[in-house]
Amino acid sequence: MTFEPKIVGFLCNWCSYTGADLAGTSRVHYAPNVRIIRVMCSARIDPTFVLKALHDGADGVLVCGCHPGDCHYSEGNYKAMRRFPLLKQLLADYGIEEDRVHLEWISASEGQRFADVVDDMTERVRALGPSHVRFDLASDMAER
Amino acid sequence: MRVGVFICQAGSEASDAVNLESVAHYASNLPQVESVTMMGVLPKLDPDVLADEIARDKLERVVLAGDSPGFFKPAFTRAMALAGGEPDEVRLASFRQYGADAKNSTERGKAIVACAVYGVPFSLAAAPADTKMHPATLVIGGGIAGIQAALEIANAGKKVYLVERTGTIGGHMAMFDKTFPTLDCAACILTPKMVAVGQHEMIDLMTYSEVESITGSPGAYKATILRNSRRVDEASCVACNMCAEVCPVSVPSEFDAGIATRKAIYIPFPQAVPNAYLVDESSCTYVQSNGTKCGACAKKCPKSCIDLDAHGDVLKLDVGSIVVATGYDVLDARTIEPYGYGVYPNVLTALEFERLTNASGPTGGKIVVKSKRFNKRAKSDEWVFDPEGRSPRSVAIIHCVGSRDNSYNPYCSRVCCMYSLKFAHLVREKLPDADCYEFYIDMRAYGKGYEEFFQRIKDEGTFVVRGRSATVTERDGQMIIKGEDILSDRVLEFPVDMVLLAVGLTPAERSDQLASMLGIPRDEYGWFTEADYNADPTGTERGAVYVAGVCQGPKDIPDTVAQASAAASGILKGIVSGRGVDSLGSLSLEDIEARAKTLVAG
Amino acid sequence: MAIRANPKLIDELEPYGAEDVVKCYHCGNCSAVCPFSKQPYVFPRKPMRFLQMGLEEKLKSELDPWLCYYCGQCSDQCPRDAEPGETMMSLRRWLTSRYDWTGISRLFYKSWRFEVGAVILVALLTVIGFLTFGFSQGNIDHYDGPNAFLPSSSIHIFDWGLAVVLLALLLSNAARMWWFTTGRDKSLRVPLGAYVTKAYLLPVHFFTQKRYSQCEHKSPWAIHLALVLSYVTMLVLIMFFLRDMASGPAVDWRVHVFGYLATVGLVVSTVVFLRRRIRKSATQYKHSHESDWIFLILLLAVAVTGILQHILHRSDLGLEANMMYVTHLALVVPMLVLEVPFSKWSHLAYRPLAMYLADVRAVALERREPASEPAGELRTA
Amino acid sequence: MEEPRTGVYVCNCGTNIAKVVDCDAVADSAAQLPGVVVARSYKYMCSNPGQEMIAQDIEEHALERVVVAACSPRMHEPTFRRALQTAGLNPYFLEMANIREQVSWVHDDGAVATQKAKALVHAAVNRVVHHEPLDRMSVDMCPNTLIIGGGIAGMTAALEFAGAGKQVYLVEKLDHLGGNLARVDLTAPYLDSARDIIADRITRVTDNEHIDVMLDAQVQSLDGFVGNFKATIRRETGLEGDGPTVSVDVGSVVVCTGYKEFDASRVTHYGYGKLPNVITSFEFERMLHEGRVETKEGRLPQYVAIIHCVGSRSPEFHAYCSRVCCMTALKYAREVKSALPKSYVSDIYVDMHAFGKGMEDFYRRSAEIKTLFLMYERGEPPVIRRADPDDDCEMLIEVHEQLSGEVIEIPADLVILMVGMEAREDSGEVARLVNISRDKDGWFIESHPKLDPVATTTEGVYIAGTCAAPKDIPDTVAQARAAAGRILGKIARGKIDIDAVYAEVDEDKCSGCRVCNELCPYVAIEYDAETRRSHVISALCKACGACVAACPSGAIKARHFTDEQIFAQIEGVLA
Repeated sequence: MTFEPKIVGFLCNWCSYTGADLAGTSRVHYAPNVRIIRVMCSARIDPTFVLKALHDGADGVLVCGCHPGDCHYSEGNYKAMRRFPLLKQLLADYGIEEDRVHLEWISASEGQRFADVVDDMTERVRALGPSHVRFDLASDMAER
Repeated sequence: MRVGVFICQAGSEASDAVNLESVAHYASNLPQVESVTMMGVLPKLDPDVLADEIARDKLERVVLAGDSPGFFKPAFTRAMALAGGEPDEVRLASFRQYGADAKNSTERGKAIVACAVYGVPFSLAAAPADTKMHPATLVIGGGIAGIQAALEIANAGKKVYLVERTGTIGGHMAMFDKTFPTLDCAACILTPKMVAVGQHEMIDLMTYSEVESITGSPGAYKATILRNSRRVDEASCVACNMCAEVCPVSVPSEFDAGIATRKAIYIPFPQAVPNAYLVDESSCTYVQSNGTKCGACAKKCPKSCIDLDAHGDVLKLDVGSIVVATGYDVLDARTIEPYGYGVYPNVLTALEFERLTNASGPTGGKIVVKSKRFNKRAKSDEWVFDPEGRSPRSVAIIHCVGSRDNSYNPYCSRVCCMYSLKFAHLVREKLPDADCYEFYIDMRAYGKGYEEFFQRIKDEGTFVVRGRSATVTERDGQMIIKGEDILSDRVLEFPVDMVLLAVGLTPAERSDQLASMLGIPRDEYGWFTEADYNADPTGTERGAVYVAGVCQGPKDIPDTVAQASAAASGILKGIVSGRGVDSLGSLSLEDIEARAKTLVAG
Repeated sequence: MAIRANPKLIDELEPYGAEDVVKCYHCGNCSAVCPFSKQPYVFPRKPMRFLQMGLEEKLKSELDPWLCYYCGQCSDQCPRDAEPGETMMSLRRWLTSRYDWTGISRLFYKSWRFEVGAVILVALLTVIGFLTFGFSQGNIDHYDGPNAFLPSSSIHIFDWGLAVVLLALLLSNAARMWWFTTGRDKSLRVPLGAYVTKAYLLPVHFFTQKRYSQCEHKSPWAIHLALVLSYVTMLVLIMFFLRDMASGPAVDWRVHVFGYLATVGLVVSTVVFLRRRIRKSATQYKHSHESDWIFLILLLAVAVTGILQHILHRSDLGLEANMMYVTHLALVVPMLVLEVPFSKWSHLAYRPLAMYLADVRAVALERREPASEPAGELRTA
Repeated sequence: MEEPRTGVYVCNCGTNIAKVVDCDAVADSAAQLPGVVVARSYKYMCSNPGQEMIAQDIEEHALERVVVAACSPRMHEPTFRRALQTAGLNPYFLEMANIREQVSWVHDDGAVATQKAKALVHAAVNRVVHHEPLDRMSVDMCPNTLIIGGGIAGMTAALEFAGAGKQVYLVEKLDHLGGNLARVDLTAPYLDSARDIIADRITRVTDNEHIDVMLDAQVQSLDGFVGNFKATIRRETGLEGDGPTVSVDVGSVVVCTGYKEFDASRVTHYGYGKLPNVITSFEFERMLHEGRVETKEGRLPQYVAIIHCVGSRSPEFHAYCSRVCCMTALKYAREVKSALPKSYVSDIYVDMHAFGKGMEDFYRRSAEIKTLFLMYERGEPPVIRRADPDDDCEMLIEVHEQLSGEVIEIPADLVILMVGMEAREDSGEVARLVNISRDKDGWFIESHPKLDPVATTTEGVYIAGTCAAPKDIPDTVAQARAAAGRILGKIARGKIDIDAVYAEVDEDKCSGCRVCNELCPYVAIEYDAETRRSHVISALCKACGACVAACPSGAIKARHFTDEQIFAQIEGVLA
């Protein structure tokens, strides 16, 4: 049987989460692999959330915020954007494929787009196969 | 300034409301008026001829008076331009617009003409005086409009009396399954609001009650409410349903649009507010037999909150303002023979289908055709919806049933196109193998997201046929639908298992009595008339009386909600400032004329 | 290539009685309730559309109006009171005026005064003609016998002369009808065989009006049929048995029995039609064009004068009979000369011809694009 | 630690959820989770019986936490919070699992969907454990209102407030009031005078002591929160560019910025801009207003054609219907016939949207005056070309007429294009300014299309009229009043509750590095030089949590979105 990746999605309350709801109200179907966690703003997403998710067995993490310039908090998404490369760098150090973590901008009106993003993400992670991060991370943390 | 008054009638129903001769005579005596010309009904106007007249009389301003003078304005504007005058100086004095369309509105007609002659908008000159405002409000009708208005006012911390004729609030919306175009379930939107109304400390909810009379003046109305007795103690009833279990009488359920039955003691639907049972006198054996027969429910009730001998009482209320939100009825499909409603079991009205497809309906939302069953009591076969019944292979939806039709309702009912598309979606979603046909004349997808919804329905594989189906007949047990498919230039005739009639909306029963009670006019079709079509769609002739929702004319949920909040705004304005506005009728011709004069001066 | 629409045609058709067509908003109700509206001839909506848009050539090539018998169902159920039935009626009038190459028909339909004037004129000419002829060779007191005022032999010749003229006019117009509706359409190739095999339809439709009988109410058809048969009987009697008709004063039952039957048929049917039109008793009698009145009154008058003339003759009142005869002719002649080729009466030729051509065209159309099952069509839509 | 007693409620939402998700199974699996003492599944949790069920359990089972698995929290979180409150439990002890929008409506495989639902419920149960009792703050409601846009909507709203004796600041970009309606002569379907309506409104507004009309002015910035906004308005003083800025305190904002007309020249096959006598509806309005219905060459047109849906309901431009054009077109047909009795009018439409009161009658009357209605298909709009010199008309419009099935050409001397409505180019700017979102067409998004057509996702900011979507005058006026009604309600109460969700600094942990200070877009974090610590002004904080994520010493806590809560949730979804 095909491998069904577990993906954790962190969505900002104003754009992305609303967009996900819109996907629902307009009955746009998408892959069931993403489990959504709501935060007020993408800027709230602490790198440790992502690490925690990967550590607890997520095969991928999806981070969504408002489009640049449309942030409900005017510039929160820029903060997230700036923070993201650092996070990727950190993950690279742990030897985690960068495709496992993905940042996307989804507006309140982009239900269809949200569905597409989820489907792509799922496919990408499925291609990578199960993540062995949790063990590495665990041991790594044990060393410290 | 030299003014010429021309009186032309567009020949609408208003024509006989105003005595044109006396208006003309009055106008001719107004200062500055050089000439008054009677043009008759639907005059054939030649701008060139008019231009000559204007030039001859050296008119600097032309006043067009009549039931709907706007229809003739361009001719006069052009004539004015041809005559070298100021085109801006063609003024309208519309009897219809400013409420001079009821019987004997001659005085109002004169006032309207006077304002136009002075070049002042009537609405500006005819500003009624302020009145003292009683802070309580009466809302008539517990549908979405009434609920919305009541909540708006109550949330502002003001007292509201909500009077509802049936046993629960919620109105028609509570019967619906989904709402277009977003398809979120009606219950999910409505029930929380119903709950809020039920719990609100500022709302005095009176269900199963009717307005008997209304007296007094704006800001200080006295309303008499007839509170029919539920014969069940609202407060202590826990809706355990034991009474209904023992009740021997079953009658068609109003809430299920007659496609399911209820008992003589019943709760309209499980989520009803108030969440309590009531006794339907007309069918209760005990009541009908004056207490000699039955009474099983009263004995059964564990909390003994049923008093079958209880009687209604009359309540007097002091209120400052009134919101009329009485909604609508649907046209009786029986009156339209070609569609065979009432003859063929599987010809359904929109409301019946709403209940059929509704999760809380008799089939739990399964779309099935009626199946024959032997009724022991009646000793005859009857057609009923059976959850195990066969699902239809093909469904036809007919638009404009009784709407846009001179023999029934000449007006468009505004919601049918969209709810029909919604039906098509539900059919295709629940029965992917079933064919669905829409017979329409114009697809009125005008609202936010409607056009996109129409596109989506087509993509889902519903066949849309431009052409109103003409007849539904039966050939050896199989329904046949016939109609012209205009866009592919052929007459279609094919078998269907189910026909859905998109029946139009009609004014609610008793709205004529309510209108006379409140002193607000109704239009030729029976909808309540607003103060001004454009400028004041929720106000009325009568001060502090507002209309909201469909009772003013067919409209969809968002527009109804908006109107309800708008009505609330007018009322809150009065309560907050402590000053309401008197009725337009309180102004005399002299008042208006004087005010117009001062406005010109200032 | 786009066809030019002519917004002015609507105005032109008003005098023909089509003022309500503008109200139509094309719900297609009429075409669906009409018992005659079937592929490939779907009406009345489509012709109404052409009329609204002023597609004159399209309209001229339409047979649809002739396939309508005005049973009134469409008008009864029309949501906008656009009177589809009456529109078809007015289209028939208009088409008649188009088939007629002389242009007289158009003048008749556009102004009833003109038609009445023409009738009177022809009537006067007839009177003058026959009086001069009568006095030139006969005695006004003698109805039959040697020096009869109007000897049947000469009248017979006159009849035949007239018949030839009328036939010529009718045929030329019928030919134009064929050309407009069938002949000129290059796209459809009508197999000659079809013309032959379908030929039987002409007499069938003419003598039975069987299509009319498919309407919901049968009485209009019955009366219409009575009128047609009586008229035909009279025609035959006059064309072939005039001498026996005019013989007398004794009644010659071999011919007169038919004469009586036909006369009764004519009087009854015209009276019934007149009454219905006056009372507007049914949808199809609500709107009466002037040409309808002129025709019915003329026909009734002809029948009545015929009867009187007959009675006077049998009662051996030569002078009175002759005067009535002249009056009778003064009505018959205009009726034949004007009504048959140029006005209402012409439909006795056009209708059966239309039925015939309709079937002929259907064959050709079937060849061009075989009809497919409607719902199936939709499914692929 | 001892898990708090939790109740789990799985809503079937009729069949909306139950159709796909096995709600009972979800409830059963939830019942196994630590701390869960009761788990139920019910048809409509949001209904009266549903809420009473929760209240009853809270009492009977002494529940300390409640999890509702139902629709999106954006829909019913307030409902259930209220339910908890009435049952005497702190409303923030609620957590919702969104198993409708995120599960039953987007997946069709029952097993998988149920699995996902279980995971989401698990996460919710994990999270709710860490919830803390929070108290909503009650702040004063400033009774003044800022209205952006001086069209019919803005003026109507303004008069409502003024009528209640409340101060209004009416900001209009242009140098005059009236908006687009001021460009119209008559209104459909009754041909009432638009200028009378506008004149009436303008007089009332300018004469009113409570309304401060600011022309040539623009809102520069909007800070603060519901009930306590501070707006800066810049007044253009014409010539020398930027003028003085004024700053006003308002409790609410009503956005009535209206629409802009579609640019007809974008539709190439209508030749607008090339053919002299192809004009837009607004250009024709001007003609009517001046009483000169004639061609550019000054001739009287014999044939006038009106084309509907220019830029609307079209595959290449806007998919939506502009809602007013059909009736306006009928109005023009009527007006042309009145001004030029000898003319012929053809009206080229797609579907005749005569839906409102009095409109169908108007449609019928327009047909009775011999307007020629021609129907075209959205895909293939008409094409206009110059006629030959020997034609009796100037232009010919070729259209595949749907009701006849024929491709025809119709003569025209004057063509009126019914240009649709379009979101204004500055709508993005405005949206950012007042912090609301726009849909794909640029219209402002209401907080709920049916329940709440005038409110937005930002509390205290309302939208009315055509800036939310195309609509006619009555509907615009109703919306403007609806918005006013909302606000008047708040004003009448005098106080408003604001969400208890905001950030907090643990001053013991704070190192005073001041990273957060620059970060906060609402300058809600203050640095106290004395204690050399930062602290949050809760009323100003909008709880984005940027500071929380950024604080190097983890001293800032996002109430209701704490690390523990989110960590617990992560564990839940992955369990």
